Amino acid sequence: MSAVAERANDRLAMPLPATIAEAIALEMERDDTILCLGEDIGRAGGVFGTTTGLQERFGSARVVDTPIAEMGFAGMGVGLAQAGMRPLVEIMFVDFIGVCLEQVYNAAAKIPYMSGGRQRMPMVFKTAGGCIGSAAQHSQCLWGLFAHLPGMKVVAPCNPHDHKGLMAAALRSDDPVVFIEHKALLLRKGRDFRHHPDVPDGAYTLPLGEAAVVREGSDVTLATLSASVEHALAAAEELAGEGVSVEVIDLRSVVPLDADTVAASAGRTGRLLVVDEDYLSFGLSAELSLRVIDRLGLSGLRQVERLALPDVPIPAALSLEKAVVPGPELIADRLRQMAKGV
Amino acid sequence: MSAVAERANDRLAMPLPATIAEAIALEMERDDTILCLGEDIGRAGGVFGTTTGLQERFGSARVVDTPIAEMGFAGMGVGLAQAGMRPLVEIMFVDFIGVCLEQVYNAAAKIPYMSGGRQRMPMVFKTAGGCIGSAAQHSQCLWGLFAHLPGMKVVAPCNPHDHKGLMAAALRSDDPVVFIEHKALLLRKGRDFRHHPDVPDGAYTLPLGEAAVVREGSDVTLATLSASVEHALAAAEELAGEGVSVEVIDLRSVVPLDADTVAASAGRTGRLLVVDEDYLSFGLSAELSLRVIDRLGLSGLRQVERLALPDVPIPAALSLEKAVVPGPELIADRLRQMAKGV
Amino acid sequence: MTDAATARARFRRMAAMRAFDEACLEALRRKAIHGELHVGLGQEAIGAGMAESLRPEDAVVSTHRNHFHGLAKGVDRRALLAEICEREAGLCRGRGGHMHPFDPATNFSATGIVGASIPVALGYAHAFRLRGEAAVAVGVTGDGGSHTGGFHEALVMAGAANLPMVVLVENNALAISVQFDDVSPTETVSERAAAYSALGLHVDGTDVDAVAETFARAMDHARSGGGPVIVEATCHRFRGHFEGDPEGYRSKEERQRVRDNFDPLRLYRHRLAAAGVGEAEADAILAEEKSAMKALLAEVLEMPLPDPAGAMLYRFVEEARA
Amino acid sequence: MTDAATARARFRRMAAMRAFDEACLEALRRKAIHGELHVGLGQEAIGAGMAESLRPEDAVVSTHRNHFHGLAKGVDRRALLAEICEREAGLCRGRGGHMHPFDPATNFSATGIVGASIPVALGYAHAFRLRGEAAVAVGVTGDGGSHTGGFHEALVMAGAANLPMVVLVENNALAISVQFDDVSPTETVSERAAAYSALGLHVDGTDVDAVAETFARAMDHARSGGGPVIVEATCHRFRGHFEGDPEGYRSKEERQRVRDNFDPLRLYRHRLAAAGVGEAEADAILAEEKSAMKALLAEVLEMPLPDPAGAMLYRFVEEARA
Ligand SMILES: Cc1ncc(C[n+]2csc(CCOP(=O)(O)OP(=O)(O)O)c2C)c(N)n1
Ligand SMILES: Cc1ncc(C[n+]2csc(CCOP(=O)(O)OP(=O)(O)O)c2C)c(N)n1
Ligand SMILES: [Mg+2]
Ligand SMILES: [Mg+2]
Repeated sequence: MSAVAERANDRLAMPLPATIAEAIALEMERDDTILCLGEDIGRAGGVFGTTTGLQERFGSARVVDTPIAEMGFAGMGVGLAQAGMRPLVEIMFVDFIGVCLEQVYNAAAKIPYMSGGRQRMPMVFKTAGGCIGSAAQHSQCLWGLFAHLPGMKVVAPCNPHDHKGLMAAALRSDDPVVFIEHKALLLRKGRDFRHHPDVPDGAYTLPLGEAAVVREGSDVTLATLSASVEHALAAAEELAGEGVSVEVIDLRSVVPLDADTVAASAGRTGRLLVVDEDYLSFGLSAELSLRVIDRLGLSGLRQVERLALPDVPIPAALSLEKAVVPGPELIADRLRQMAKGV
Repeated sequence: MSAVAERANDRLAMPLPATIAEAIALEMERDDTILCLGEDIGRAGGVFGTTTGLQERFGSARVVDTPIAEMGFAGMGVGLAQAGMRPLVEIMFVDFIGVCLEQVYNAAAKIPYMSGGRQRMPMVFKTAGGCIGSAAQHSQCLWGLFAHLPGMKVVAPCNPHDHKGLMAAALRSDDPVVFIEHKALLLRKGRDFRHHPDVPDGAYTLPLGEAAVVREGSDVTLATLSASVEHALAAAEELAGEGVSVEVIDLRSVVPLDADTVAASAGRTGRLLVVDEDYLSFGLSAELSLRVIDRLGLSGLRQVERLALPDVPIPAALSLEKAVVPGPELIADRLRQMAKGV
Repeated sequence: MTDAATARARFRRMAAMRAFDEACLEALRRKAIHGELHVGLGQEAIGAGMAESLRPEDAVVSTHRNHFHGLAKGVDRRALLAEICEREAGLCRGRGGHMHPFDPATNFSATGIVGASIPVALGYAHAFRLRGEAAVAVGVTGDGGSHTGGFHEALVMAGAANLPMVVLVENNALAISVQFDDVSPTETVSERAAAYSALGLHVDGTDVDAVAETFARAMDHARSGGGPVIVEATCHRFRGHFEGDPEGYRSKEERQRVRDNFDPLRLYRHRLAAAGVGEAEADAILAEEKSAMKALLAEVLEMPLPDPAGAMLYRFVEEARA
Repeated sequence: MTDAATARARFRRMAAMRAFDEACLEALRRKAIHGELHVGLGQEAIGAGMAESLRPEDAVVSTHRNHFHGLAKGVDRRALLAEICEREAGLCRGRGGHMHPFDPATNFSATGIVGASIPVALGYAHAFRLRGEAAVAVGVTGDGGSHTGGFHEALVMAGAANLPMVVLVENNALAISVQFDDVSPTETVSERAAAYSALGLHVDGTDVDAVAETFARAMDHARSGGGPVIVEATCHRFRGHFEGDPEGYRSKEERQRVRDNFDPLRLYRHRLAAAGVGEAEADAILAEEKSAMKALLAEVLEMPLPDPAGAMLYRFVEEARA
């Protein structure tokens, strides 16, 4: 095997968390004001391994294992940012945000504005969302919650390449960024991804707020993000076999929301399906749908549909979970129905 | 003056908070499992007076002045409900929810479902939202945040009659209810309200989840709630003078959301404006707009617009606040623009 | 000295708890549980020790590691196991699962959010006081939970109002990978009781006799109007934080050392002997409990999973009536 | 005994603080402030006492009642008053207002959320340690804030890591209407320091000499690696919680009694005398500070309000550069 092929192969064998840890390490090397706070991120390297090796390399003052005190260390992050540092604060699961949302939305997200632009808040809240079992209190996505509250960017990547580039961008941003990983993706290796498993070696950034067309199609536009991109691609493949051509767009971030890219696609296909693993109502799916309608006009589309978690706490039983969390089957079903429509 | 007229006059002179306190008192009398927890609700009778007299009447074990420990007493409410009581938990301003959202959305709102319907959660989270100055951390509405998280009803009344009836309904409900008063309304007396200042004496309930058409019109449907209803009525009056007939709908609750009533009206007028004092994006305005579109079809409407707080922390300066918080002038301007449209 | 009957009963309780969590491990192997699973193996002496002084009217609010507390409170073990195995016949019809059991009949509940249990216990305590009931609310947490704001806020209120609340801190010296010593400002949690004008008690949580005695004292104190108590029981977690935990933070040798030296069931053997309960009888108790749980698991695994058609039921009260 | 120069300086600081908040009251009467206003009148000895041992590199994170702490930290009073009066030339261009002043130049900030200040101070403390700076982070809170979870969590971390943090508790015995005695489990806040392995100090917050000395001791302790300190300064709030507070929870007589007996400026007169500073000089200091603030207020009220066209600016960094 050539050296290049070997390298690529190593990358394909690499678990996604290692790629994330690599992105953080590259930034910590570049910028010694970056530091990380969170539970189990140091000695254990993170419960999924997304900070593996960082404490050994950068020391326990820059990679701090905190007690279970999210309000304390989220606020500590705010103070660190005010003191000229660039903290990455890990909230292990996004579900735990209810104990410390205060410091995220009333402090980090509002201080740049409240200070009239005089106090910057370069901070990353890194967290894991999404369902891999474990029920109502450990399976949520909640990006719609953060997006509703102004002042922070909200990112949720779907593949190794984007995780690395968007994490770097988040760490270099002078604005607070909520970076939501998906637990199901964190359990994968590069080769398990349908899209963009390839990752360059050095540091690079991707712009925050640009969606990507990850599969081209002409009959329906499907916009989604995070783990649902993989499900959408699987469903699109299936539908292709049935003669339905689905364009799949990975939003990559909820704030900023790249409605232009979605509208451009939906303007061509005439049909929009927004798929969202977060709760259906008062969230991403309605906002994006309406922004697309705003751009295309009410007459610019034939169908607008959404498939999301139907406003129910996530059940423990697998039989129930499958009925409510949008996976490939539910997505394919919905696409089929839409294709039958006007 | 006749006795009846005198009574009505007393009612008109009554501050809204006294009506709310009356509603709570009537329910506490009916049902001795009801108790109230919160800061300053006892000896002071609430910072706006919405619990005036309750501690004197029902004692300090049923009207508990708590320390500033929202996570503690919100969770205490959950435990009380599990112990067979019906707690009303006051979070003084809704902005403070960031320190205790955990107990609201992961406990109270999810436990009925997580328990398979075996553990009821009869709880009211009473709080005040809305802008009367005091800037970014003390002016938010945030009903969109609660509405995104399943398992709780979210009520935000606009007049004395509805406050009384909906508070009673909330206290009798076996589901968790977030009851959001508006600070600007809490500073008013009965006679200051354009709509329904009249309040019957005894206890009564209103159904949770039914919108009310508070002004009939034929050119534009304006749907909103809470203090914005008053602003909308003022704007509608102004527009009437300009020959534009506006139908104003008070949603009364965000969950359940009575999209049927709004769709019925918008189906007639062909134009929908959703006005929301909460943040614009990922909230009520997109959800309601899209549900109406779902009901009427993309071709069933000529215009769909929304006017809300434009995703900005609320500024301290009055000059800036007026530019972003939708008041009568901003609403009237938007209605005028819409009337000029298709 | 503990008499034979008591010693036997305590040992049987521990044996039943161990067998219960071993059945859970087996259920996981058989893919009947598809989410995280946190077992209490190594911490049986605490669950068994508390059981004796819990009355039906008392309440227990527990954590992600809740099985033993549920069993101690008298939750039906069939319903609990069925819930853990995601069955429609489970305690919560398969909606809650292992981290979120709710049993209004026994005043038992839990939460998967660390520290969030103590405020809920406070609510029970207030209800008991208000209704003039001589019941006590027990809030369970790990050492990790003692650092949370909710722990503080609930104890502030319980202390100021002298409420009948016992906070049981299972201090296994680890919060996932984070060592208690590295993040606690004090050597013990119980010494922080003074900050809440609470009684602080410290006990060896691998010694069921000591736990039973200390926990009884705490319950008496709270029940008789003495106000809140923090009971800290030191113990050891035999397995990973959750099943599948790679445990990169402790060596295999360390884990083995813990199992060899701090197994509450093994440690109890000399007490059993002193009380006149022989090895053979002890072995028989273990075997009985194990086989009972084996049978129960087999039964549970035959039970149907929830019907997907009902996935939206039970959010609101109308749906629960439906 | 305090020497004349020190006594004079302390008195002048208190006089300046009092004049500042009186100017705020006047600004409110003149409708230059349209939101809630919380003044510190009666609590001047704390602000003035802390000023002496605060160095430019130290940080202060304050509360809704933050003016004196800002002045003590060296925030420009013109910019602060202009911010409180919602002017474009204000510290935060009129976006933050009275409850949310941010001054990166002096490491001063505040929050309107009770208890939320202490975790932010913790962040400064960690940064100082990490960068090897001999600076101290001061987190201010009221007595009410000491019951919050954030207070606990931040002190847990500061205690465990021995960080250079001073938590200043202004105990005016009231959280709006709620009396400290009714909701605190302990008689003082400072006695809870042991729960965090922190040093606890208690001082009469109406005595500027005592505050200056105690606060200096706390700062030294933290600065020299001794770890966190809780300084509790007891004091009295002369006015309502906010302007417009009907104060149904205390009688006019009680409020008058407080003003008569616990005015830190009046109480300091005998110290001034002992140090050889006469009544006339003291009166002159008061008058000078008052007239300086009067002039400043007049200036500020001439400044323009923010242009509504800029209402959306400064959320994100691009908008701040624009
Ligand atoms: C608020 C919150 N933060 C983090 C977690 C993730 N988490 C679950 S259990 C746990 C460790 C708990 O440690 P401890 O309280 O000592 O209990 P133990 O697991 O040792 O029984 C953590 C960090 C959580 N569930 N809730
Ligand atoms: C988390 C939170 N809860 C409640 C409030 C409302 N509130 C503002 S100030 C205050 C009282 C604060 O009391 P204390 O900490 O003693 O400060 P003081 O006003 O006496 O200076 C309350 C309850 C708030 N701002 N934040
Ligand atoms: Mg532990
Ligand atoms: Mg106070």
